[in-house]
Amino acid sequence: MIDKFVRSMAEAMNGIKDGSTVLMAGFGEVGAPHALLDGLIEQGAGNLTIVVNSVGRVHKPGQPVQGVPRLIELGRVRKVITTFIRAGSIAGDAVRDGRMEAEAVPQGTLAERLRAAGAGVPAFFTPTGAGTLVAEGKEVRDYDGRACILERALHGDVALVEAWMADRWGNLTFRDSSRNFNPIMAMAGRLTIVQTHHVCDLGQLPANEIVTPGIFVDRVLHVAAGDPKLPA
Amino acid sequence: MIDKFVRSMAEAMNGIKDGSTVLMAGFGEVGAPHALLDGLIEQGAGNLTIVVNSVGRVHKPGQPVQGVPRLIELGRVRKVITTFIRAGSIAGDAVRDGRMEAEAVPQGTLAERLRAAGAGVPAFFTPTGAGTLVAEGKEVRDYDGRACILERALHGDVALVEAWMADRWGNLTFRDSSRNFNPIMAMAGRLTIVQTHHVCDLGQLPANEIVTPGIFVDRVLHVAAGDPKLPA
Amino acid sequence: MSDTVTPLGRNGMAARAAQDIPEGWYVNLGIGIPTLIADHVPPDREVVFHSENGILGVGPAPEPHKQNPWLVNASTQRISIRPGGSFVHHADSFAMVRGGHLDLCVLGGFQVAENGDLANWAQSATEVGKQIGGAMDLAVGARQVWVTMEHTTKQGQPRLLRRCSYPLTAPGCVTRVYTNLAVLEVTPRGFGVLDIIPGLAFDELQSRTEATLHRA
Amino acid sequence: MSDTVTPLGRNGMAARAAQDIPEGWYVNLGIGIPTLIADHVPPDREVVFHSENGILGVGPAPEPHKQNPWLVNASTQRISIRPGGSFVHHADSFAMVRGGHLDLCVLGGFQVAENGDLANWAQSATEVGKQIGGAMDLAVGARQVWVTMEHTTKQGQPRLLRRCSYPLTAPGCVTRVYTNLAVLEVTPRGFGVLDIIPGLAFDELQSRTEATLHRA
Repeated sequence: MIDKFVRSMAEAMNGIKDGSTVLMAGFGEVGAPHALLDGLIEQGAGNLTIVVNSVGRVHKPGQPVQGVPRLIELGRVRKVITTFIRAGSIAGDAVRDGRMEAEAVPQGTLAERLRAAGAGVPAFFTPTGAGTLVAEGKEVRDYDGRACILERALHGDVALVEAWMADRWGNLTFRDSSRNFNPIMAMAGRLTIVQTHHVCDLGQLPANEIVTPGIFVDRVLHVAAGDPKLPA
Repeated sequence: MIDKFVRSMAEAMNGIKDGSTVLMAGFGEVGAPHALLDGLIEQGAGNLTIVVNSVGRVHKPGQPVQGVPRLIELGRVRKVITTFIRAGSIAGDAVRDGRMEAEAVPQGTLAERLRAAGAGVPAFFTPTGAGTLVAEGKEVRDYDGRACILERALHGDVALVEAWMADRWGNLTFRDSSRNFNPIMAMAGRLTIVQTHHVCDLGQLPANEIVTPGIFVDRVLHVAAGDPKLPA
Repeated sequence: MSDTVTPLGRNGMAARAAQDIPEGWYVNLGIGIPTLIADHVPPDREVVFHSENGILGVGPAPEPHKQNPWLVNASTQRISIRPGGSFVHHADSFAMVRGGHLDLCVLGGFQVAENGDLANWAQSATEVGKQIGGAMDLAVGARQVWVTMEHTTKQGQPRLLRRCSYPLTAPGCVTRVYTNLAVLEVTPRGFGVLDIIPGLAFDELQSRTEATLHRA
Repeated sequence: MSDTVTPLGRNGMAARAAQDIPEGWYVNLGIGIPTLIADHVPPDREVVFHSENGILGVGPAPEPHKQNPWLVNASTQRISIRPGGSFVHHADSFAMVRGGHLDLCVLGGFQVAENGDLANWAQSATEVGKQIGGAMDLAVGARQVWVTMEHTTKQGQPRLLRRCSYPLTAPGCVTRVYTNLAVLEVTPRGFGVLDIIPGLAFDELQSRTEATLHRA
């Protein structure tokens, strides 16, 4: 019987190696697999490359440092690939002080690179970023009279994903705007680990409503995480 | 008020020009917008390039010739782009006799080229077809030790699509395996025309279950077409 | 500026831009002033708002007791979704943007040049802060790109320039600019002034602009 | 061939291949003999079958009164879908194939060469018929590519060759071949014989094969 559910966070995190590229889904707090990221912090892998939409928030004194900023603070992140990094944030300070690399990418290019990894497209041309700093070092070619740059697929050794419902085959649905990066990071991860709010029997999710088919999922952990919080 | 419903086939077909590239969805009989194709036959545009998964069926004497083979028989098709063409079929005979061009493409490359057109990717690399006749005349480049060929986006001037349900914004759902090429051809068409089995009020289709958002749709015609037939 | 002239506020700029959005358009609104535009489109004019994080059919901010923590816009503000709205994932969301399906995006700006170049994500190539988000995709992908911004910086430096000095978001993408003083379109011969706030003379507008203006 | 030797039939080949598919694999079955494989996987062994037209979790052919005209496989035969099955569009379906997510595809073949080259879509470069379908994508994308076919043509010509003479589906893709006489794996030194039908000697198998065989 196929059963992708794991019983513990340790089992979910098992085998993640130093030097891994980790895809971290979510947009702000919504759809972000915070429990899995806490698990990764606990698990101990370092020298990581983290792919995440934003490391933009500036930390407010007195508040606990969590999530990707916490991983950065612990010195476990070699590089972030992100669309939004702000000076004065924990990530920004790490970059300023030379403790971490940052690759800033357009959000649509980030999404397309992830989808390309999942879909077996090693590289593609796009007009986004042509004629800007993003184009530096990239091949440029005109299509339909428009400059385009060549972008590479972005694979994850690990993808951390948050679902609303999941079954034992790893089929997933997402609640409202929490879908965001989750389905494409699930596709792009060589080891895709899911935290799900709810567990379904096989067959309970209608075939027409499954958003991420189980073929893209390796491990599922049941975490009743509650509603996303408002940004602090 | 946004209302993409048209009241007649003539209105649905209005403005389709000679020389157009027409995307025809469906896989076998399932999800194929037969009524719209009949409308196109009636409308009269010629010198067409038809993009369709298969023109493989060999016509049985005594049976009416319909669909793309009928359009070919009428001399209205300059070229087909397809994954499956068979010697002895109406399409095959037209190619043999030099009355029509055929471009044979791998099915996944066809799907990806359509999706690329819809997603603003002008060209992409793929290992599919490398080292085969499909690679002829195409740029080859190695990625991860594997030969890949450069494929171009495939836009339609017109896309013909079949939906199960539609609302006045052009939001669509599909029944079971009739989804196939419909969503990606809707994205790739500059003028996307839909025949739908059922009409919904706006808001009746749950936001999480809409497969093709209305932004990809221009015109919708209500056609209660009945179940797909078994192949003759 | 003459004492009698009142530059538009943030909502004034948003309202002025909203006025020009026709029914039926698919529109993405950037962070800041652009986000305010939705509230100024009359409810009986159907405009479909897109949000990068996978929403088509964004509705107004809900009342506090109706907030849905699972539903935020690209500024991570809690919003609502209209009947007919839909959710997609990030790649499909940007397929709408990059595939040329949006009629319009409205972005904030640091600088706009008379050739349509936009700079809105960083003030120098070397600074740590790189706030690209979806702006590069939107600037390249939408059929029309409008920018809303103050006509000058707080220090009175012009933002409508011959050439941008900040790193570009995209070259030659801007079609129209809505400032607190004027509405300008980008034409092959530079900025054309479409509208100007009451009481402000063309020459006064020019004096606050580096690029040469012409009457549209 | 000795009189006592009975080559496998179509279902025999399908059953032999089915025997080697482990639980939990994601598998695409091509048109023809491969399609028969699903019926030979024991019901208690969960294998998830993929169909190019956007189905994951293909189930057996339904009884006549339960047929669903909206549900066909890649051979356009009416099928069923298992609990846990899902529908996607064609690009997402081939993302599963091309993105390397399938553990296995089983294809029909005209010819297989000892270097793993497969020819299964046309007999010459110039003929009108070009029946590519999804085979090129599957041959390149799946982690394992198995081919089921008769060991020789009806005229007795070998199909297991040093080099294919027909146009290729993909170079170097085949990992294993199931024929009516044997099971062979493709190795760096050519075809290794894994299994041979009872009563057929290695040399007899070699005599029906152009490529040099070795014992695996």
